[in-house]
Amino acid sequence: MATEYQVENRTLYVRLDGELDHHLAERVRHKCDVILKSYPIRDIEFDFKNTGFMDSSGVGMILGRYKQLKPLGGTVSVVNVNDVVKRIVHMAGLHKIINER
Amino acid sequence: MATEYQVENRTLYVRLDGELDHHLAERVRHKCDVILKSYPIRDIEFDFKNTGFMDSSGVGMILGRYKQLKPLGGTVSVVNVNDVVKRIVHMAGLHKIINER
Amino acid sequence: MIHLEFNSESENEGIARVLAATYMMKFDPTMEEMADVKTAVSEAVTNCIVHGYEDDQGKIFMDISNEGSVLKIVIEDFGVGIPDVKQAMEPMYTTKPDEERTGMGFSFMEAFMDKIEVSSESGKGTRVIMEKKVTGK
Amino acid sequence: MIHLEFNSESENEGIARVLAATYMMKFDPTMEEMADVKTAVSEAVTNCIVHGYEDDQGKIFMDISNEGSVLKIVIEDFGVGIPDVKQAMEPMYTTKPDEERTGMGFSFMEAFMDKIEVSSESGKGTRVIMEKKVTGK
Ligand SMILES: Nc1ncnc2c1ncn2[C@@H]1O[C@H](COP(=O)(O)OP(=O)(O)O)[C@@H](O)[C@H]1O
Ligand SMILES: Nc1ncnc2c1ncn2[C@@H]1O[C@H](COP(=O)(O)OP(=O)(O)O)[C@@H](O)[C@H]1O
Repeated sequence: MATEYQVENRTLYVRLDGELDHHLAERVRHKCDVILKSYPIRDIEFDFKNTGFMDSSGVGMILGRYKQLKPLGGTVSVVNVNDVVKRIVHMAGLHKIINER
Repeated sequence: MATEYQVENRTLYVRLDGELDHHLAERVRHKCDVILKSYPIRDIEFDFKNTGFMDSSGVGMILGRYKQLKPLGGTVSVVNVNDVVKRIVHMAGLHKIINER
Repeated sequence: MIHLEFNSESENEGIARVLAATYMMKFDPTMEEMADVKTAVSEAVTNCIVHGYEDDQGKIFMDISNEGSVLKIVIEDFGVGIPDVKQAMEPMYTTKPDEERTGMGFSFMEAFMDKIEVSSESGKGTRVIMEKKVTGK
Repeated sequence: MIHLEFNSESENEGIARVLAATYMMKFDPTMEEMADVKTAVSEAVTNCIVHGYEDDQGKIFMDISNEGSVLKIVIEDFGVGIPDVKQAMEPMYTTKPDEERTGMGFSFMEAFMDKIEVSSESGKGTRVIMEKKVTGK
Protein backbone atom coordinates (compact mmCIF):
# COMPACT_ATOMS: atom_id res chain seq x y z
CA MET A 1 0.00 0.00 0.00
CA ALA A 2 0.91 3.65 -0.28
CA THR A 3 -0.67 7.00 0.50
CA GLU A 4 -3.43 7.71 -2.04
CA TYR A 5 -4.55 11.04 -3.43
CA GLN A 6 -7.92 11.65 -5.00
CA VAL A 7 -9.45 14.86 -6.29
CA GLU A 8 -13.23 15.24 -6.33
CA ASN A 9 -14.74 18.59 -7.27
CA ARG A 10 -12.64 21.03 -5.26
CA THR A 11 -11.67 18.61 -2.48
CA LEU A 12 -8.40 16.67 -2.22
CA TYR A 13 -8.74 13.39 -0.35
CA VAL A 14 -5.48 12.04 1.09
CA ARG A 15 -5.63 8.50 2.41
CA LEU A 16 -2.50 8.32 4.52
CA ASP A 17 -0.63 5.07 4.79
CA GLY A 18 2.09 4.53 7.40
CA GLU A 19 3.20 6.61 10.35
CA LEU A 20 2.87 10.34 9.80
CA ASP A 21 6.36 11.44 10.82
CA HIS A 22 8.82 13.85 9.17
CA HIS A 23 9.60 11.24 6.49
CA LEU A 24 6.00 10.78 5.35
CA ALA A 25 5.03 14.42 6.04
CA GLU A 26 7.66 15.64 3.56
CA ARG A 27 6.31 13.34 0.88
CA VAL A 28 2.70 14.32 1.52
CA ARG A 29 3.56 18.02 1.55
CA HIS A 30 5.36 17.73 -1.77
CA LYS A 31 2.55 15.77 -3.40
CA CYS A 32 -0.08 18.20 -2.11
CA ASP A 33 1.94 21.11 -3.53
CA VAL A 34 2.03 19.44 -6.94
CA ILE A 35 -1.72 18.73 -6.89
CA LEU A 36 -2.62 22.21 -5.64
CA LYS A 37 -0.76 23.67 -8.60
CA SER A 38 -2.82 21.64 -11.10
CA TYR A 39 -6.30 21.61 -9.56
CA PRO A 40 -8.49 24.35 -8.04
CA ILE A 41 -8.49 22.65 -4.61
CA ARG A 42 -10.31 24.41 -1.78
CA ASP A 43 -10.57 21.67 0.88
CA ILE A 44 -8.29 18.84 1.95
CA GLU A 45 -9.36 15.78 3.92
CA PHE A 46 -6.74 13.54 5.54
CA ASP A 47 -7.94 10.01 6.21
CA PHE A 48 -6.02 8.39 9.10
CA LYS A 49 -7.66 4.96 8.75
CA ASN A 50 -4.29 3.31 8.01
CA THR A 51 -2.22 5.61 10.20
CA GLY A 52 -1.87 5.05 13.91
CA PHE A 53 0.88 7.53 14.59
CA MET A 54 1.59 11.22 14.11
CA ASP A 55 4.30 13.44 15.61
CA SER A 56 4.97 17.21 15.50
CA SER A 57 6.19 16.96 11.89
CA GLY A 58 2.75 15.63 10.94
CA VAL A 59 1.18 18.49 12.85
CA GLY A 60 3.39 20.93 10.94
CA MET A 61 2.38 19.46 7.61
CA ILE A 62 -1.36 19.70 8.39
CA LEU A 63 -0.93 23.21 9.76
CA GLY A 64 0.94 24.15 6.58
CA ARG A 65 -1.94 22.96 4.38
CA TYR A 66 -4.38 24.88 6.60
CA LYS A 67 -2.36 28.05 6.07
CA GLN A 68 -2.41 27.48 2.32
CA LEU A 69 -6.16 26.93 2.08
CA LYS A 70 -7.45 29.42 4.64
CA PRO A 71 -6.90 32.52 2.43
CA LEU A 72 -9.01 30.78 -0.24
CA GLY A 73 -11.80 30.13 2.23
CA GLY A 74 -10.95 26.44 2.31
CA THR A 75 -10.81 23.90 5.15
CA VAL A 76 -8.69 21.00 6.33
CA SER A 77 -10.26 17.93 7.91
CA VAL A 78 -8.93 14.80 9.56
CA VAL A 79 -11.07 11.66 9.66
CA ASN A 80 -10.73 8.22 11.26
CA VAL A 81 -8.11 9.29 13.81
CA ASN A 82 -7.37 6.78 16.55
CA ASP A 83 -6.79 7.76 20.21
CA VAL A 84 -3.05 8.15 19.77
CA VAL A 85 -3.39 10.58 16.88
CA LYS A 86 -6.35 12.37 18.48
CA ARG A 87 -4.23 13.09 21.55
CA ILE A 88 -1.60 14.78 19.38
CA VAL A 89 -4.25 16.74 17.46
CA HIS A 90 -5.59 18.11 20.74
CA MET A 91 -2.22 18.73 22.41
CA ALA A 92 -1.19 20.75 19.37
CA GLY A 93 -4.50 22.64 19.35
CA LEU A 94 -5.13 21.57 15.76
CA HIS A 95 -8.78 20.76 16.57
CA LYS A 96 -9.47 24.47 16.99
CA ILE A 97 -8.77 25.24 13.35
CA ILE A 98 -9.46 22.04 11.44
CA ASN A 99 -12.45 19.71 11.27
CA GLU A 100 -12.28 16.40 13.08
CA ARG A 101 -14.64 13.63 12.10
CA MET B 1 -0.18 -13.16 27.11
CA ALA B 2 2.34 -15.84 27.84
CA THR B 3 2.94 -19.46 26.89
CA GLU B 4 0.39 -21.64 28.67
CA TYR B 5 0.80 -25.20 29.95
CA GLN B 6 -2.08 -27.54 30.65
CA VAL B 7 -2.04 -31.18 31.70
CA GLU B 8 -4.99 -33.41 30.79
CA ASN B 9 -4.75 -37.15 31.51
CA ARG B 10 -1.29 -38.02 30.29
CA THR B 11 -1.01 -35.24 27.71
CA LEU B 12 0.76 -31.90 28.17
CA TYR B 13 -0.71 -29.10 26.06
CA VAL B 14 1.65 -26.19 25.40
CA ARG B 15 0.08 -23.10 23.88
CA LEU B 16 3.10 -21.21 22.62
CA ASP B 17 3.08 -17.44 22.64
CA GLY B 18 5.70 -15.42 20.78
CA GLU B 19 8.40 -16.41 18.33
CA LEU B 20 9.89 -19.84 19.02
CA ASP B 21 13.58 -18.93 19.00
CA HIS B 22 16.41 -19.89 21.37
CA HIS B 23 15.06 -17.43 23.98
CA LEU B 24 11.58 -18.96 24.14
CA ALA B 25 12.79 -22.52 23.47
CA GLU B 26 14.96 -22.44 26.61
CA ARG B 27 12.00 -21.35 28.70
CA VAL B 28 9.68 -23.97 27.23
CA ARG B 29 12.26 -26.71 27.67
CA HIS B 30 12.78 -25.81 31.30
CA LYS B 31 9.05 -25.66 32.02
CA CYS B 32 8.44 -29.00 30.28
CA ASP B 33 11.21 -30.58 32.35
CA VAL B 34 9.58 -29.37 35.55
CA ILE B 35 6.15 -30.65 34.50
CA LEU B 36 7.50 -34.00 33.28
CA LYS B 37 9.02 -34.54 36.72
CA SER B 38 5.66 -34.06 38.46
CA TYR B 39 3.17 -35.68 36.09
CA PRO B 40 3.13 -39.01 34.24
CA ILE B 41 3.12 -37.27 30.84
CA ARG B 42 3.21 -39.48 27.73
CA ASP B 43 2.29 -37.06 24.94
CA ILE B 44 3.00 -33.38 24.30
CA GLU B 45 1.06 -31.14 21.94
CA PHE B 46 2.50 -27.77 20.91
CA ASP B 47 -0.11 -25.29 19.73
CA PHE B 48 1.38 -22.71 17.32
CA LYS B 49 -1.79 -20.62 17.02
CA ASN B 50 -0.04 -17.55 18.47
CA THR B 51 3.38 -18.31 17.04
CA GLY B 52 4.33 -17.37 13.50
CA PHE B 53 8.03 -18.06 13.70
CA MET B 54 10.36 -20.91 14.60
CA ASP B 55 14.09 -21.35 13.98
CA SER B 56 16.49 -24.25 14.51
CA SER B 57 16.49 -23.69 18.28
CA GLY B 58 12.75 -24.37 18.24
CA VAL B 59 13.39 -27.48 16.17
CA GLY B 60 15.95 -28.60 18.75
CA MET B 61 13.53 -28.10 21.60
CA ILE B 62 10.78 -30.13 19.91
CA LEU B 63 13.25 -32.83 18.93
CA GLY B 64 14.45 -32.93 22.54
CA ARG B 65 10.93 -33.54 23.85
CA TYR B 66 10.45 -36.25 21.22
CA LYS B 67 13.60 -38.00 22.43
CA GLN B 68 12.32 -37.83 26.01
CA LEU B 69 8.89 -39.27 25.25
CA LYS B 70 9.71 -41.84 22.62
CA PRO B 71 11.19 -44.40 25.06
CA LEU B 72 7.89 -44.20 26.99
CA GLY B 73 5.86 -44.86 23.85
CA GLY B 74 4.73 -41.24 23.76
CA THR B 75 4.29 -38.78 20.90
CA VAL B 76 4.87 -35.13 20.11
CA SER B 77 2.41 -33.15 18.00
CA VAL B 78 2.34 -29.66 16.54
CA VAL B 79 -0.99 -28.03 15.70
CA ASN B 80 -2.04 -24.78 14.02
CA VAL B 81 1.29 -24.20 12.30
CA ASN B 82 1.32 -21.44 9.67
CA ASP B 83 3.21 -21.73 6.36
CA VAL B 84 6.40 -20.21 7.73
CA VAL B 85 6.61 -22.69 10.61
CA LYS B 86 5.48 -25.59 8.42
CA ARG B 87 8.35 -24.92 6.06
CA ILE B 88 10.84 -25.20 8.93
CA VAL B 89 9.17 -28.37 10.23
CA HIS B 90 9.57 -29.98 6.82
CA MET B 91 13.07 -28.70 6.10
CA ALA B 92 14.19 -30.14 9.43
CA GLY B 93 12.43 -33.44 8.74
CA LEU B 94 10.44 -33.10 11.96
CA HIS B 95 7.25 -34.19 10.21
CA LYS B 96 8.65 -37.70 9.86
CA ILE B 97 8.70 -38.27 13.61
CA ILE B 98 6.03 -36.01 15.07
CA ASN B 99 2.35 -35.54 14.32
CA GLU B 100 1.26 -32.47 12.40
CA ARG B 101 -2.35 -31.37 12.57
CA MET C 1 21.80 -1.91 26.68
CA ILE C 2 21.39 -1.50 22.97
CA HIS C 3 23.32 0.88 20.78
CA LEU C 4 22.17 1.83 17.29
CA GLU C 5 24.05 3.91 14.73
CA PHE C 6 22.38 5.12 11.58
CA ASN C 7 22.60 7.80 8.93
CA SER C 8 20.60 11.02 9.08
CA GLU C 9 18.03 9.87 6.54
CA SER C 10 14.37 10.38 7.21
CA GLU C 11 13.50 6.76 6.42
CA ASN C 12 15.48 5.79 9.53
CA GLU C 13 13.08 7.67 11.82
CA GLY C 14 10.68 4.74 11.65
CA ILE C 15 13.46 2.25 12.34
CA ALA C 16 14.47 4.15 15.49
CA ARG C 17 10.86 4.14 16.70
CA VAL C 18 10.45 0.42 16.06
CA LEU C 19 13.65 -0.38 17.92
CA ALA C 20 12.55 1.60 20.98
CA ALA C 21 9.10 0.04 20.87
CA THR C 22 10.56 -3.46 20.55
CA TYR C 23 12.99 -2.88 23.42
CA MET C 24 10.20 -1.85 25.77
CA MET C 25 8.03 -4.89 24.95
CA LYS C 26 9.57 -6.67 27.94
CA PHE C 27 7.68 -4.29 30.24
CA ASP C 28 4.38 -5.31 28.65
CA PRO C 29 3.65 -1.59 28.07
CA THR C 30 0.25 -0.05 27.54
CA MET C 31 -0.64 1.33 24.10
CA GLU C 32 -0.26 4.81 25.53
CA GLU C 33 3.21 4.19 26.95
CA MET C 34 4.28 2.80 23.57
CA ALA C 35 2.91 5.86 21.78
CA ASP C 36 4.60 8.21 24.29
CA VAL C 37 8.02 6.68 23.74
CA LYS C 38 7.63 6.38 19.97
CA THR C 39 6.66 10.05 19.73
CA ALA C 40 9.56 11.25 21.91
CA VAL C 41 12.05 9.16 19.89
CA SER C 42 10.58 10.45 16.65
CA GLU C 43 10.94 14.07 17.76
CA ALA C 44 14.54 13.67 18.92
CA VAL C 45 15.69 11.74 15.83
CA THR C 46 13.92 14.13 13.46
CA ASN C 47 15.67 17.06 15.17
CA CYS C 48 19.07 15.45 14.52
CA ILE C 49 18.22 15.10 10.83
CA VAL C 50 16.47 18.44 10.26
CA HIS C 51 18.44 20.72 12.59
CA GLY C 52 21.62 18.89 13.64
CA TYR C 53 22.64 18.00 10.10
CA GLU C 54 20.31 20.36 8.19
CA ASP C 55 19.46 17.47 5.84
CA ASP C 56 23.15 16.73 5.19
CA GLN C 57 24.82 13.36 5.78
CA GLY C 58 25.72 12.53 9.36
CA LYS C 59 25.61 9.80 11.99
CA ILE C 60 23.00 9.48 14.69
CA PHE C 61 23.49 7.35 17.80
CA MET C 62 20.70 5.93 19.89
CA ASP C 63 21.23 4.08 23.17
CA ILE C 64 18.39 2.27 24.86
CA SER C 65 18.70 0.80 28.33
CA ASN C 66 16.72 0.35 31.50
CA GLU C 67 17.21 0.23 35.22
CA GLY C 68 14.32 -1.80 36.51
CA SER C 69 11.23 -0.34 34.91
CA VAL C 70 12.84 3.00 34.08
CA LEU C 71 13.55 3.20 30.37
CA LYS C 72 16.43 5.43 29.32
CA ILE C 73 16.95 6.61 25.78
CA VAL C 74 19.90 8.69 24.61
CA ILE C 75 19.81 10.23 21.12
CA GLU C 76 22.87 12.03 19.85
CA ASP C 77 24.11 13.81 16.75
CA PHE C 78 27.44 15.40 15.84
CA GLY C 79 26.03 18.30 13.89
CA VAL C 80 25.72 22.05 14.32
CA GLY C 81 24.63 22.03 17.96
CA ILE C 82 22.26 24.40 19.76
CA PRO C 83 23.69 27.79 20.83
CA ASP C 84 20.99 28.43 23.46
CA VAL C 85 19.37 25.26 24.76
CA LYS C 86 17.00 27.06 27.15
CA GLN C 87 15.55 29.14 24.32
CA ALA C 88 15.37 26.13 21.97
CA MET C 89 13.21 24.31 24.52
CA GLU C 90 10.65 27.10 24.80
CA PRO C 91 7.23 26.09 23.48
CA MET C 92 6.73 26.96 19.80
CA TYR C 93 10.32 28.11 19.37
CA THR C 94 11.69 27.02 16.02
CA THR C 95 14.50 28.22 13.77
CA LYS C 96 12.91 26.63 10.71
CA PRO C 97 9.33 27.92 10.39
CA ASP C 98 9.73 27.89 6.60
CA GLU C 99 10.09 24.13 6.65
CA GLU C 100 6.79 23.83 8.49
CA ARG C 101 8.47 23.04 11.82
CA THR C 102 6.12 23.81 14.70
CA GLY C 103 8.54 24.24 17.60
CA MET C 104 6.60 21.54 19.44
CA GLY C 105 9.30 18.87 19.34
CA PHE C 106 10.84 19.49 22.75
CA SER C 107 7.41 20.12 24.29
CA PHE C 108 6.25 16.69 23.12
CA MET C 109 9.41 15.05 24.48
CA GLU C 110 8.79 16.74 27.84
CA ALA C 111 5.11 15.85 27.84
CA PHE C 112 5.59 12.19 27.00
CA MET C 113 8.70 11.34 29.03
CA ASP C 114 9.29 11.76 32.77
CA LYS C 115 12.63 13.46 32.37
CA ILE C 116 14.58 15.07 29.54
CA GLU C 117 18.07 16.48 29.60
CA VAL C 118 19.60 18.28 26.62
CA SER C 119 23.28 19.06 26.28
CA SER C 120 24.75 20.68 23.23
CA GLU C 121 27.82 22.48 22.01
CA SER C 122 27.93 24.69 18.91
CA GLY C 123 29.66 22.86 16.10
CA LYS C 124 30.01 19.67 18.13
CA GLY C 125 26.52 18.26 18.31
CA THR C 126 23.56 17.60 20.56
CA ARG C 127 22.66 14.88 23.05
CA VAL C 128 19.16 14.31 24.40
CA ILE C 129 18.74 11.99 27.39
CA MET C 130 15.18 10.93 28.17
CA GLU C 131 13.78 8.72 30.90
CA LYS C 132 10.39 7.22 31.52
CA LYS C 133 9.07 4.79 34.07
CA VAL C 134 7.11 2.13 32.20
CA THR C 135 4.50 0.69 34.51
CA GLY C 136 3.00 -1.68 31.96
CA LYS C 137 -0.36 -3.37 31.98
CA MET D 1 23.59 1.48 6.65
CA ILE D 2 22.53 0.65 10.16
CA HIS D 3 24.79 -0.57 12.93
CA LEU D 4 23.44 -2.23 16.06
CA GLU D 5 25.40 -3.26 19.15
CA PHE D 6 23.84 -5.35 21.85
CA ASN D 7 24.69 -7.73 24.67
CA SER D 8 24.70 -11.49 24.24
CA GLU D 9 21.35 -11.99 25.97
CA SER D 10 18.74 -14.22 24.43
CA GLU D 11 16.01 -11.60 24.73
CA ASN D 12 17.94 -9.55 22.15
CA GLU D 13 17.46 -12.22 19.47
CA GLY D 14 13.97 -10.91 18.84
CA ILE D 15 15.19 -7.32 18.70
CA ALA D 16 17.77 -8.23 16.03
CA ARG D 17 15.08 -9.95 13.95
CA VAL D 18 12.71 -7.01 14.22
CA LEU D 19 15.43 -4.56 13.18
CA ALA D 20 16.28 -6.62 10.08
CA ALA D 21 12.61 -7.02 9.21
CA THR D 22 11.99 -3.28 9.65
CA TYR D 23 15.00 -2.35 7.53
CA MET D 24 13.80 -4.48 4.63
CA MET D 25 10.27 -3.01 4.66
CA LYS D 26 11.39 -0.48 2.06
CA PHE D 27 11.60 -3.31 -0.48
CA ASP D 28 7.97 -4.22 0.14
CA PRO D 29 9.10 -7.82 0.77
CA THR D 30 6.94 -10.91 0.54
CA MET D 31 6.03 -12.80 3.73
CA GLU D 32 8.44 -15.51 2.67
CA GLU D 33 11.36 -13.11 2.14
CA MET D 34 10.70 -11.62 5.57
CA ALA D 35 10.66 -15.06 7.16
CA ASP D 36 13.86 -16.05 5.33
CA VAL D 37 15.79 -13.06 6.62
CA LYS D 38 14.36 -13.26 10.13
CA THR D 39 15.35 -16.93 10.36
CA ALA D 40 18.88 -16.35 9.08
CA VAL D 41 19.40 -13.44 11.51
CA SER D 42 18.02 -15.52 14.35
CA GLU D 43 20.43 -18.39 13.62
CA ALA D 44 23.48 -16.14 13.38
CA VAL D 45 22.69 -14.12 16.51
CA THR D 46 21.85 -17.24 18.52
CA ASN D 47 25.19 -18.75 17.51
CA CYS D 48 27.02 -15.71 18.88
CA ILE D 49 25.22 -16.10 22.21
CA VAL D 50 25.32 -19.89 22.54
CA HIS D 51 28.68 -20.69 20.93
CA GLY D 52 30.64 -17.44 20.60
CA TYR D 53 30.17 -16.41 24.22
CA GLU D 54 28.94 -19.74 25.63
CA ASP D 55 26.20 -17.88 27.50
CA ASP D 56 28.70 -15.42 29.01
CA GLN D 57 28.52 -11.63 28.62
CA GLY D 58 29.76 -10.21 25.34
CA LYS D 59 28.96 -7.72 22.60
CA ILE D 60 27.32 -8.59 19.30
CA PHE D 61 27.44 -6.27 16.28
CA MET D 62 24.92 -6.32 13.46
CA ASP D 63 25.27 -4.22 10.30
CA ILE D 64 22.42 -3.98 7.83
CA SER D 65 22.80 -2.31 4.47
CA ASN D 66 21.72 -2.69 0.88
CA GLU D 67 22.99 -2.08 -2.60
CA GLY D 68 19.91 -1.68 -4.70
CA SER D 69 17.70 -4.61 -3.85
CA VAL D 70 20.50 -6.75 -2.41
CA LEU D 71 20.27 -6.82 1.36
CA LYS D 72 23.50 -7.36 3.25
CA ILE D 73 23.64 -8.37 6.89
CA VAL D 74 26.84 -8.76 8.89
CA ILE D 75 26.66 -10.38 12.33
CA GLU D 76 29.78 -10.49 14.46
CA ASP D 77 30.93 -11.61 17.89
CA PHE D 78 34.26 -11.36 19.70
CA GLY D 79 34.05 -14.71 21.43
CA VAL D 80 35.78 -18.07 21.20
CA GLY D 81 35.80 -18.33 17.38
CA ILE D 82 35.47 -21.44 15.21
CA PRO D 83 38.61 -23.55 14.79
CA ASP D 84 37.37 -25.27 11.60
CA VAL D 85 34.76 -23.26 9.71
CA LYS D 86 34.34 -25.83 6.94
CA GLN D 87 33.47 -28.55 9.42
CA ALA D 88 31.21 -26.23 11.45
CA MET D 89 29.15 -25.56 8.33
CA GLU D 90 28.52 -29.23 7.60
CA PRO D 91 24.85 -30.18 7.95
CA MET D 92 23.96 -31.47 11.43
CA TYR D 93 27.39 -30.67 12.82
CA THR D 94 27.14 -29.28 16.33
CA THR D 95 29.50 -29.03 19.29
CA LYS D 96 26.61 -28.70 21.74
CA PRO D 97 24.24 -31.63 21.24
CA ASP D 98 23.58 -31.69 24.99
CA GLU D 99 22.00 -28.25 24.79
CA GLU D 100 19.60 -29.55 22.15
CA ARG D 101 21.41 -27.77 19.33
CA THR D 102 20.59 -29.41 16.00
CA GLY D 103 23.52 -28.37 13.83
CA MET D 104 21.02 -26.89 11.39
CA GLY D 105 21.88 -23.22 12.00
CA PHE D 106 24.31 -22.74 9.13
CA SER D 107 22.17 -24.90 6.83
CA PHE D 108 19.19 -22.62 7.44
CA MET D 109 21.32 -19.51 6.82
CA GLU D 110 22.49 -21.04 3.53
CA ALA D 111 19.00 -22.13 2.53
CA PHE D 112 17.35 -18.79 3.22
CA MET D 113 20.00 -16.36 2.00
CA ASP D 114 21.65 -16.16 -1.45
CA LYS D 115 25.17 -15.97 -0.09
CA ILE D 116 26.88 -16.58 3.22
CA GLU D 117 30.51 -16.04 4.13
CA VAL D 118 31.92 -17.02 7.52
CA SER D 119 35.27 -15.86 8.81
CA SER D 120 36.53 -16.74 12.24
CA GLU D 121 39.68 -16.83 14.30
CA SER D 122 40.08 -18.89 17.48
CA GLY D 123 39.89 -16.66 20.52
CA LYS D 124 39.11 -13.58 18.41
CA GLY D 125 35.54 -14.09 17.28
CA THR D 126 33.33 -14.88 14.32
CA ARG D 127 31.85 -12.82 11.51
CA VAL D 128 29.00 -13.98 9.29
CA ILE D 129 28.24 -11.99 6.13
CA MET D 130 24.95 -12.80 4.43
CA GLU D 131 23.34 -11.41 1.29
CA LYS D 132 19.95 -11.79 -0.27
CA LYS D 133 18.27 -10.18 -3.22
CA VAL D 134 14.85 -9.02 -2.09
CA THR D 135 12.53 -8.93 -5.06
CA GLY D 136 9.45 -7.83 -3.15
CA LYS D 137 5.82 -8.06 -4.11
N1 LIG E 1 19.61 18.11 17.30
C1 LIG E 1 19.55 19.45 17.14
N2 LIG E 1 20.58 20.12 16.56
C2 LIG E 1 20.52 21.47 16.39
N3 LIG E 1 19.46 22.23 16.75
C3 LIG E 1 18.40 21.63 17.32
C4 LIG E 1 18.39 20.21 17.54
N4 LIG E 1 17.22 19.90 18.13
C5 LIG E 1 16.55 21.06 18.27
N5 LIG E 1 17.25 22.11 17.79
C6 LIG E 1 16.85 23.53 17.81
O1 LIG E 1 15.78 23.68 18.73
C7 LIG E 1 14.64 24.24 18.08
C8 LIG E 1 13.37 23.71 18.71
O2 LIG E 1 13.25 22.32 18.49
P1 LIG E 1 11.83 21.62 18.54
O3 LIG E 1 11.13 22.02 19.79
O4 LIG E 1 12.01 20.17 18.32
O5 LIG E 1 11.01 22.26 17.34
P2 LIG E 1 11.16 22.11 15.74
O6 LIG E 1 11.91 20.87 15.41
O7 LIG E 1 9.75 22.05 15.27
O8 LIG E 1 11.89 23.33 15.25
C9 LIG E 1 14.82 23.88 16.63
O9 LIG E 1 14.10 24.75 15.77
C10 LIG E 1 16.33 24.00 16.45
O10 LIG E 1 16.72 25.34 16.27
N1 LIG F 1 29.51 -17.53 16.49
C1 LIG F 1 30.08 -18.73 16.73
N2 LIG F 1 31.14 -18.81 17.59
C2 LIG F 1 31.71 -20.01 17.84
N3 LIG F 1 31.33 -21.17 17.27
C3 LIG F 1 30.29 -21.15 16.41
C4 LIG F 1 29.63 -19.94 16.09
N4 LIG F 1 28.65 -20.22 15.20
C5 LIG F 1 28.71 -21.53 14.98
N5 LIG F 1 29.71 -22.13 15.69
C6 LIG F 1 30.08 -23.55 15.68
O1 LIG F 1 29.51 -24.16 14.53
C7 LIG F 1 28.69 -25.26 14.90
C8 LIG F 1 27.54 -25.41 13.94
O2 LIG F 1 26.68 -24.28 14.02
P1 LIG F 1 25.16 -24.40 13.57
O3 LIG F 1 25.11 -24.99 12.20
O4 LIG F 1 24.53 -23.08 13.73
O5 LIG F 1 24.52 -25.44 14.57
P2 LIG F 1 24.16 -25.37 16.13
O6 LIG F 1 24.06 -23.93 16.56
O7 LIG F 1 22.85 -26.04 16.23
O8 LIG F 1 25.25 -26.07 16.86
C9 LIG F 1 28.30 -24.97 16.33
O9 LIG F 1 27.92 -26.13 17.03
C10 LIG F 1 29.56 -24.32 16.88
O10 LIG F 1 30.50 -25.28 17.23
